[in-house]
Amino acid sequence: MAELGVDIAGVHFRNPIIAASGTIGFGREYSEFYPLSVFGGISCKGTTLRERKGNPPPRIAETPMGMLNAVGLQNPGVEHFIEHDLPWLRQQDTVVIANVAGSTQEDYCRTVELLSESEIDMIELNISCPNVKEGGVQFGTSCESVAAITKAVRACCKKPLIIKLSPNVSDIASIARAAESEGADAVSLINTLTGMRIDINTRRPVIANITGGMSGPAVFPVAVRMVWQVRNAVSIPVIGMGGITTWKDAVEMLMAGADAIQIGTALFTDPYSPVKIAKGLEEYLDEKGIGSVRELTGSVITG
Amino acid sequence: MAELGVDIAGVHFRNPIIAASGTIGFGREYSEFYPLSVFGGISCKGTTLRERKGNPPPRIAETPMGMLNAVGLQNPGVEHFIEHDLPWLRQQDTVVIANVAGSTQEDYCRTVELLSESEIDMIELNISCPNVKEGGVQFGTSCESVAAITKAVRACCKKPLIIKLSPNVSDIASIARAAESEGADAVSLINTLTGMRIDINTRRPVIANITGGMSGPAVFPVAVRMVWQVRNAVSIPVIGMGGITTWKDAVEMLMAGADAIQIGTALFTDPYSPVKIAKGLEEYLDEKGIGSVRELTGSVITG
Amino acid sequence: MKYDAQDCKLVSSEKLTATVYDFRLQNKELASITKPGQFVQVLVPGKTLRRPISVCDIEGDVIRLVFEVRGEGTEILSRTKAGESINIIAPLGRGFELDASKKTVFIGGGIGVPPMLYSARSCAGNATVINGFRSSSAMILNEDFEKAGCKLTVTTDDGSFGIHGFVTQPLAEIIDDTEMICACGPIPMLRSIAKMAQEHNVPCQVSLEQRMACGVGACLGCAFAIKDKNGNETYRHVCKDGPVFRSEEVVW
Amino acid sequence: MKYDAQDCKLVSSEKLTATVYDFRLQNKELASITKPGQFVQVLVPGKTLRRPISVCDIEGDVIRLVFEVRGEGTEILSRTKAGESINIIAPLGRGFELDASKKTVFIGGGIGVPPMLYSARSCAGNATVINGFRSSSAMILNEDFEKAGCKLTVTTDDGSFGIHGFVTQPLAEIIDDTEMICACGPIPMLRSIAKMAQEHNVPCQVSLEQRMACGVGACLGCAFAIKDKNGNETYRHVCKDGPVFRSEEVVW
Ligand SMILES: Cc1cc2nc3c(=O)[nH]c(=O)nc-3n(C[C@H](O)[C@H](O)[C@H](O)COP(=O)(O)OP(=O)(O)OC[C@H]3O[C@@H](n4cnc5c(N)ncnc54)[C@H](O)[C@@H]3O)c2cc1C
Ligand SMILES: Cc1cc2nc3c(=O)[nH]c(=O)nc-3n(C[C@H](O)[C@H](O)[C@H](O)COP(=O)(O)OP(=O)(O)OC[C@H]3O[C@@H](n4cnc5c(N)ncnc54)[C@H](O)[C@@H]3O)c2cc1C
Ligand SMILES: Cc1cc2nc3c(=O)[nH]c(=O)nc-3n(C[C@H](O)[C@H](O)[C@H](O)COP(=O)(O)O)c2cc1C
Ligand SMILES: Cc1cc2nc3c(=O)[nH]c(=O)nc-3n(C[C@H](O)[C@H](O)[C@H](O)COP(=O)(O)O)c2cc1C
Ligand code: FES
Ligand code: FES
Repeated sequence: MAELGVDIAGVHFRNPIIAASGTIGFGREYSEFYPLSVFGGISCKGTTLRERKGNPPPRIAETPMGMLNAVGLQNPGVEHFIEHDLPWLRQQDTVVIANVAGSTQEDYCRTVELLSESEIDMIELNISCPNVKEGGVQFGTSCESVAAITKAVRACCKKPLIIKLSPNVSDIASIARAAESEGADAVSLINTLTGMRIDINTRRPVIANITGGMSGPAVFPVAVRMVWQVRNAVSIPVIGMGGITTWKDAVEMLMAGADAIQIGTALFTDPYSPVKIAKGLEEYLDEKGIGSVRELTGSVITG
Repeated sequence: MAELGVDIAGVHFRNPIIAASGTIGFGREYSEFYPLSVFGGISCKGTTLRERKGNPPPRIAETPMGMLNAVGLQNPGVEHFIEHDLPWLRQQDTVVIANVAGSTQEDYCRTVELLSESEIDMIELNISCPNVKEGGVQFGTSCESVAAITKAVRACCKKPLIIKLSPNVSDIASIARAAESEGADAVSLINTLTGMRIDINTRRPVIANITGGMSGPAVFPVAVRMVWQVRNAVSIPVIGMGGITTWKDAVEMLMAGADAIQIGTALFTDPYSPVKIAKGLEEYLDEKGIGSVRELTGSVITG
Repeated sequence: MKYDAQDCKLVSSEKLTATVYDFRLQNKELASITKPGQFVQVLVPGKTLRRPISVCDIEGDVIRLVFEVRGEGTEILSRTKAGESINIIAPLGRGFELDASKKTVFIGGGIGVPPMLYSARSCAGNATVINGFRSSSAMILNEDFEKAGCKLTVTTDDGSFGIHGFVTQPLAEIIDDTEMICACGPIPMLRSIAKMAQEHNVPCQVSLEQRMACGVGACLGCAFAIKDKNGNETYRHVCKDGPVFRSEEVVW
Repeated sequence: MKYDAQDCKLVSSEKLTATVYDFRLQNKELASITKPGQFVQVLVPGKTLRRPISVCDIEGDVIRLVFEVRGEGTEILSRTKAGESINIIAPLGRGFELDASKKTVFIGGGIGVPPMLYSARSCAGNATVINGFRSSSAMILNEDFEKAGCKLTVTTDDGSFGIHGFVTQPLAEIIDDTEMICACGPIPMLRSIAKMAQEHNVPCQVSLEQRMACGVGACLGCAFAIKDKNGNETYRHVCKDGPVFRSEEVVW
């Protein structure tokens, strides 16, 4: 039977399937469906230094083969997470990744410091959230700002550090290189593509925040392209996500260059999708006589 | 009955519906379905100074609610266009827009000079095509390069000039401002989002060119967002496109800030979509008692 | 098991009005743990997000859903044929807190009527039901409520059936003899009912709607402004903390 | 009218093998102008791109399409029920150039067999048909070709029916008594046939496939490398210049 395990920045994952941040909360709700150990790992809801209320509703809208969300980082704050959620998560026999967001560099660093002392396995830095310093330009959309935040956080981070990249950029490869050069242990991508819908009856944006982040199958081709570009630009591990719905999508993302994948929106369509993807992946490898899922990574033939 | 006519840069369009470049060729094939005067205007297949063979096949792939293409600007060259296609198009009672692409600034300028002496109504500058100068960075993805190409072309262009923007950028508003400040009469957006798919059986990209441009309903939320951002950044007319399929989508795009719209991929799904969109738009305006389609432009309420 | 995603056979599909469908889904396990006022998340082929639909009734192994075609998703759903399979996540949310010994008035407005059937039946002897519709052509489930042993009053906005006017009219007449109000319907209706309930000091529960993604409380998508114990406005989640809230908690 | 997009009623749907469906679509206008070897672009609900399917036969007002379920699009299509409506753009492309007075061999491989039926019938007296299949379980349309008055030879790769081997075997025996070859099937098969035809100096037409968007020649999506008059490689378009090309033009 094919080996599904992968290692990212020294952390071993039972399989390459990770729950994407913000789509599975802190895991409790989905543990009603199955043990969380069906995932190689779970990336928790984005956490910030202090509690956040989040954006006013509506926060969700459907789009053709996708969705928009503008939850706005509602979360109870990192200390509450470490105290109330992490101990339970630690017992679920899966890699636990904290997803960290912030409005200032200091916020990021303080949050990461607190997590560095916790039992978390890895930290994923979400540098694509809105409402940040630098007057509207996001941390994640210029090489300079990505390098700066990576450097600052790296200096205070004692855990393996994943930098999560925004797809709303001109040149994802340079951004990934900036993160790598300042000490990122891995990159994950893509976060959501910024989108907007208008209710033509009320003339108001469908999302109260006006714009929201698009995810789901619609963004999959963009995600595959960016993962492929990043794979060719860096030598640290790449975690690919964005619209993965079936085991075939997972294979495609791995072939494009991902060492592991995350699934988010697919959980909403079918909570059992991680179980099905793991099964499909294993059967595919066995059928093709491929010994380990690692052999798929970057195996696309472009010559 | 509501007024559907709009004026863009001094050119009058019978209705705000324009066929998107590259999806309707030079109009002949679709004139089998209906007179081309069902369109306010048509933007012709991207033309270059000299004939281009285009990319090897496969050039097309389907994606969730969208498609990828990498036709690679196959076209007979601008002189052939002016001689063989424009005279026929001139008789079709619709605004004729030439869509211009090039590999160098000189190519763009020379092509635009030739068109300036022709009977074309407007020129749409496609600055988002691959395989251009500046080693892989596209003309359309930095403010500096957009400003430079706009300035150069403006100097030699005697026709109203539309700059067509790429969505593969970090900050579409600044790009649009760069085009405006150097004399663009209008901007049109979005061109395709770069994407990639891999055939997991052959391990090869589905598109021979490896990456392709994504269009269709999947990109609509990104297009609406960018049109809204650009509308708030410039005061020249904005032509909105990207995934418009129904009259409701057209209304939404107009509300986001478009003065006119283009439809591309929808023609493939339903060749009659422009007819249906025009009808739906007119009925909507009449039902709501709105006198002119112009009143919809930018009417989204975000306060 | 609190909830699960499972396939259910569509036993029957009936058209109640021009736009309202009545689906009976068979699933013993899920039916057996569903409580009044809970809802399900229905998978719609070709759609990324599921559609939340309240449980109208439980009939043994059968979960009954009554829904209106509002957009593309419910349109696709309505075309499902008996014998085909529908995937649902169920049962979801916190339903009504009911006490069969209390005189309870159940009020439904329009497509807010279906969720009251299972609820009202479970208080049958003490249940008074007031259902409001736009017009007699939109009227649904009258016989079902009567068969369930409830005292039913119907109002229509246009007077084409029953009382000409809003549900608050008949409510006004009985509110002082009422120990609990449970309501579901459009926000303006719920707001008026909440106001009356407060004025007359009658506890009132309302079932709210919000756009949803996960349906189970994980994505934080379905926020609704709710007052906490100290009266401060905070966001609670319709799918997990609701859909039923005490009316005085709701920020209207 | 050269072509148009119109709704057609699905008169009947028949399953020919485990994966092959036989659809009869009614549309007098489109049927009346369709020529052998042309194709249609079928709208599939929920899909952005139409699916190109060759015309298998014309039976009065009826356009017959025989297609294999290969992916999601053809899967959805196969579930269409008789009585429902299907939108097609038809007729498209340049079909076979046929001369009923010439001894013509029609060769179909697998799902390349259906397009040959209408074509072969129109040369009936002079038509020899060679159809190759993987196995007898994949065999389709034998009776149809016989009813059309064609001399039919069947080959199977596994020998489960007819000649054990490839279509080129029976072709070799009759090629010197052949004035025209028309073929449709997988590229390796077409390549071998083209080579034989060239060696024996028999004109040969092949029907090619390419991914399509517009289907009418506007988008330049369906390029295929073809030699021009001077032997230079250029791109022609399967939907408008083809799907049928002279085999010596094709860059194999
Ligand atoms: C807890 C709950 C219980 C419900 N019970 C019922 C019921 O018993 N019967 C019934 O007819 N309807 C009910 N609704 C409303 C029903 O969910 C919507 O009418 C339905 O989602 C519309 O989907 P659509 O695809 O037809 O519309 P679209 O407008 O095309 O849907 C687009 C998106 O918006 C969401 N959406 C649209 N309207 C609503 C709404 N009112 N509430 C929440 N999300 C919405 C959809 O789920 C989808 O994600 C309930 C809603 C909730 C939240
Ligand atoms: C001119 C022409 C005539 C054809 N005639 C027939 C016929 O009579 N019977 C039949 O069974 N099949 C025929 N085909 C092949 C048929 O079009 C494909 O099998 C079908 O498009 C597959 O769609 P899918 O959604 O099931 O597969 P998917 O692989 O999911 O399709 C994804 C995309 O690729 C395209 N695609 C996939 N395979 C092909 C292919 N072989 N050729 C062109 N596009 C493809 C689809 O149209 C779609 O856009 C013909 C193709 C062409 C070009
Ligand atoms: C409702 C929702 C909430 C999200 N919240 C976060 C978050 O807090 N932090 C983060 O880094 N990404 C967040 N994301 C982005 C996802 O982790 C993921 O990058 C994106 O959804 C693309 O993957 P998908 O298409 O599989 O969902 C969120 C996505 C959704 C849909
Ligand atoms: C097959 C195809 C070819 C295209 N060729 C061109 C082109 O030559 N020049 C150009 O500016 N845009 C070209 N485009 C982009 C479209 O004009 C349009 O910007 C894009 O498709 C988004 O709109 P849509 O979703 O309505 O198709 C092409 C698009 C497609 C699908
Ligand atoms: S829908 Fe996800 S939390 Fe309610
Ligand atoms: S499919 Fe558009 S040119 Fe052939």
